[in-house]
Amino acid sequence: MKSAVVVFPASNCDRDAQTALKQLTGRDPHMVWHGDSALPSVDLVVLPGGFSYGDYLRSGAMASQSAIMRAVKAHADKGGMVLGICNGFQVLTESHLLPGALMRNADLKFVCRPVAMTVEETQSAFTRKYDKGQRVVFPVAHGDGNYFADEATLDRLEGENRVVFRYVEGDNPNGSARNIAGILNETRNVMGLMPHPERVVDPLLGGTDGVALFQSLIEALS
Amino acid sequence: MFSMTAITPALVKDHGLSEAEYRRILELMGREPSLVELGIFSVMWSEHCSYKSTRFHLRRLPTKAPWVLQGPGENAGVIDIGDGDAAIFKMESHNHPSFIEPYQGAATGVGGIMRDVFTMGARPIAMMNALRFGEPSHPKTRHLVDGVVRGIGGYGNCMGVPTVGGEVNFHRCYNGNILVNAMCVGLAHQDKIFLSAAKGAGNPVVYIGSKTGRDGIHGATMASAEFDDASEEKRPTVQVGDPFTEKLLLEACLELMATDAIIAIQDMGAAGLTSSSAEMGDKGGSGIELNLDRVPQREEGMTAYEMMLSESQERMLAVLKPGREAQAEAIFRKWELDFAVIGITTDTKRLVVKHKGQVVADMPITALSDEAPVYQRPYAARPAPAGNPAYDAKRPLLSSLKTIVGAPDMCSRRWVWEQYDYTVMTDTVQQPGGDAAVVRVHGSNKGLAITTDVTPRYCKADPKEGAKQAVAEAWRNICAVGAKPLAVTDNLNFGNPQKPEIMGEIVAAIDGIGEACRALDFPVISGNCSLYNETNGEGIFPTPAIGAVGLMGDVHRMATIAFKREGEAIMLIGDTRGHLGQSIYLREIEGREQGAAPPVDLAAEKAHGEFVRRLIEQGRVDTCHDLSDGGLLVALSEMALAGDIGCEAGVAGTTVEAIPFFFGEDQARYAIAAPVEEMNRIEQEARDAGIIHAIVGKTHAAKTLRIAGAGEIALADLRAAHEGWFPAYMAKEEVPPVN
Amino acid sequence: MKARVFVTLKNGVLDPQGKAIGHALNGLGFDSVGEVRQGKVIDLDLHESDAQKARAALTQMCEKLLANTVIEKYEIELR
Amino acid sequence: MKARVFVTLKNGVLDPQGKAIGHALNGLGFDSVGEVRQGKVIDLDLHESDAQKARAALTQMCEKLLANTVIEKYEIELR
Ligand SMILES: Nc1ncnc2c1ncn2[C@@H]1O[C@H](COP(=O)(O)OP(=O)(O)O)[C@@H](O)[C@H]1O
Ligand SMILES: [Mg+2]
Repeated sequence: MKSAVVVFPASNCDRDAQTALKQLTGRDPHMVWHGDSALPSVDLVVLPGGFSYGDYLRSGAMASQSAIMRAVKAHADKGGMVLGICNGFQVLTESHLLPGALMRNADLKFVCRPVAMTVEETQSAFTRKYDKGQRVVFPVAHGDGNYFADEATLDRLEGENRVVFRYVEGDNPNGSARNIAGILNETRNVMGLMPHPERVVDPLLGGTDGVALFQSLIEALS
Repeated sequence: MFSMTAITPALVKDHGLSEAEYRRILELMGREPSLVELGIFSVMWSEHCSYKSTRFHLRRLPTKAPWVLQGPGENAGVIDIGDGDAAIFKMESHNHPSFIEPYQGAATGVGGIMRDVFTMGARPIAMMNALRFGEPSHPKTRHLVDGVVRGIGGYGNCMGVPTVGGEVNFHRCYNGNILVNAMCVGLAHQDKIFLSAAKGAGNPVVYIGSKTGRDGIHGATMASAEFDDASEEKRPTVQVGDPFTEKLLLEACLELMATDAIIAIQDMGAAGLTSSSAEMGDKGGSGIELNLDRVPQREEGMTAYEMMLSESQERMLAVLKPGREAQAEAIFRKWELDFAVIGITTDTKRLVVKHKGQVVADMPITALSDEAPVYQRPYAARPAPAGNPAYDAKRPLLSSLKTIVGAPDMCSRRWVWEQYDYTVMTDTVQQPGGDAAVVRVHGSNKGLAITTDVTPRYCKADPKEGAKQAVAEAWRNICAVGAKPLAVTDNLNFGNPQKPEIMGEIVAAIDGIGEACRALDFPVISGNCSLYNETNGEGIFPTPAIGAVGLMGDVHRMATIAFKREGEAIMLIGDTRGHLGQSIYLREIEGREQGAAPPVDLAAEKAHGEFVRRLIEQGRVDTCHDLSDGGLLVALSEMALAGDIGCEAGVAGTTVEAIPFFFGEDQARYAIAAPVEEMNRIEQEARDAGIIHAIVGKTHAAKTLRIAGAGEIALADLRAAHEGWFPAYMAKEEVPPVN
Repeated sequence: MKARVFVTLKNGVLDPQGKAIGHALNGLGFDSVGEVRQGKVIDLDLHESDAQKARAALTQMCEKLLANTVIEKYEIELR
Repeated sequence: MKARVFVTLKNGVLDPQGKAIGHALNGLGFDSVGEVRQGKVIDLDLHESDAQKARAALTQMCEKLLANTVIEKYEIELR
């Protein structure tokens, strides 16, 4: 699987994504600068976590206007895989590659801790190696992870099985609607999620629940 | 040549200079200084930049060891951690700004210490913060806690550097002067360390980062006639942090450092352009000529005085090899940062500043550095209280325990650390909540253990013994995770040094740190002094915070405080005499801060630390906790809660009564757990090594803490008390965010 | 020309910041305070003297960047 | 009565958000945009019909909570 990680000004999980991809795919991802207008030929584009443009104005808003995002959209339109993690998820909603918006956490505080989720949907290139309903623990680290969409959009997401990860009831760290942690686009090749799979690929770091996500992609794309 | 402003005694006083200091300036200059020059003297000769009250005494600290690559004197200290790698670290205070504006004060404190570390070529890999607030019931405390914690998170999280630990204390002595000390640890290659010596003449001096505004120019000087007119609003002395720009500055600097274009580089911290240029010239033995017309400016009509004294954040000054300007500029443009060649190095050893075609300052650099005042202020030693106070032996042990683990100074700091991204960079192998945090050296199996420690109530009772204890506890926390303690940074927070009794505290604390660091082979490689922490004549407790770093060869062989398996034997290492003086027990249960601080036996610290570390390195022990505040019973509770595994324990190996046995704060002690057969071998080895030890209990299947003769308490009860206080306290009034 | 843009949450979108401020004000004894909503105000200097052109440009800026129209609405004020 | 409170950074105080927004707008081709500053707008419902009293209360709210007068200034608008 060939992959690329987009680096926005003040992305800060770009190296973490790179490390995880290298470890699990055996090859270095391309690191792509936000100002570039073309992507190398890859199967997967990762929009990493961080504070692109300081998260000033709104998280992900300025990054969504970067030159590279036109290329990312084109890649997605052609069916290419796009994974947005944390700030990357925010960039995807601001770019309208995914519906809804990520608002300030309900308790107004940044939150960093492991959270328990269930894998809601395994009919996807991102999650095929998980079991449906499987409980996984990923860390979150964000101030704006409170997923919002109008009721009709939420119903549609649920109806089309596009809610991929859901916080376990009682462990919702941000007030997200219907405990949503991660969603797919209509064509199921773009996924965004707030928790960090790339931080749980090594037992020393508190778990390996993120491994299957990357292995799903490797299997789907080989 | 200078636009003349009459230098009146009032103006001199406004600049914080004494009459004697001003006479010395006249001598050194051979003429009356210009206003700009007076401003430059005022900041360079300030306590903050010149360390004039402490410099004489700081010389007594040990700063050398074979693994020290750079001791105090540069932006941060550097140690050898093997394989060509270096760890670079320092701790710094931002106390006063954080009291005035907690969010921005703490945020810019974090930004400042990070620049100190990355200006030397290191990528910051971990942050710590040591915080002291006033008593919880003080009307300002909650707001300050909220703002400081959000500010530290706001800056550190955006930078993508994990904040992995620290300390939080509450005490009424900090009601009017909170302490916000931040520590940054960075990682560099030994052959890529950048210093601040601007060697050689004819080299371009470049300005990089944010534009200069009128930030942080001292309020008192603004009162002088020249600056009165234009200011429609009282100018703030608090700066606003811009972590986004700092993140770009970090990446751009590291990119430039990968080339060989840099001769010297230094962040613009306090006193911005003035101190960075003077220090670089001083260290390089060169002169510096600046043209302020070229300084990127955020506001219109800035005077030379304002530009030289501005403390705008997120700026750096560098000296490049000639001809490398374009290469450097391209990197900074890519990162969308300001870049300007603003001067040149000379061979005159003078700092010359030009503005609008005029020379506004021309002064010998040595006058700002070597010739800065050094005082041996009078000091008086205060007799330390003696004796082990009495206690009421009839109080029930376990309800006291519950009170203690739920006390403001003792409860879990989860509410704090969950607002910090402590897992970014995917190398945090020991997270907040243990003895020392451990971050892996990226791409290797090595780890750095990091801690900050000081117990102000001990230092108040006995500044020397308290300072020794701070070093010893830092040493212990590092040994307790299985790392070898290598070096320390200190942050000396005290009151007004012009009072002999405060100066006495400073001298005693420095002596204590020196003695402990020498005995433990634990050199001081960087540090910071914050004096005048007083309000209405009330000083803070002496608070010499110690930050320390240790190295472990293999992060897979590391101990944590959590009990891991049922049925393991628990050993107490060290001598338990039941020292209750200045203990948490006495304060929280009997309501008294009384008695002697616990004495520190440095030989025992060394022997016990090395013994414990060897067991962990050998992979024989993975559960270890040092004993500090609250003594043995608090340690056992924390171990049980962290692992969610209960234990039973009783008084062993001594005639000490239950309360002092379980709550005494004797030093040089650890609790470890291991399978019974392994523990038998460890006992034998301890005996052979002459290390005092006792088997005090074992882990068990029930989720309880059972104490012989005192009954049993459910872990759930303890957990509720331990986890409960902080969130409940902070929830009492919602404080809306700044952004 | 100077312009001021207000960006506020649409009605029906929960505003936790506004709620927290209202709560804190009540807590401080300001009992007369009812609902509170918080938004952003963005002040811009525009090198543009034609009000109509300015308004058109500002509308575009809002749609493209300044507001997230999934959750926010905006108002433009020329001064 | 409804009130609107503007809280903005004092002149001379660095406004990183405003700076970044201006930069982004220029990058999007809005060349006419000069300086940009960002602030907060707080809309309050007040159970108070006396304008003078309302203004006095709002001033207190600003001083105590809504603005950080070390770095921010505020304006009150009754509507
Ligand atoms: N301000 C803080 N930020 C992050 N972590 C903190 C802070 N204060 C305390 N902690 C963490 O809480 C734990 C307990 O702190 P403390 O009781 O001071 O430890 P010790 O007694 O071992 O020095 C440590 O892991 C420490 O790093
Ligand atoms: Mg400890």
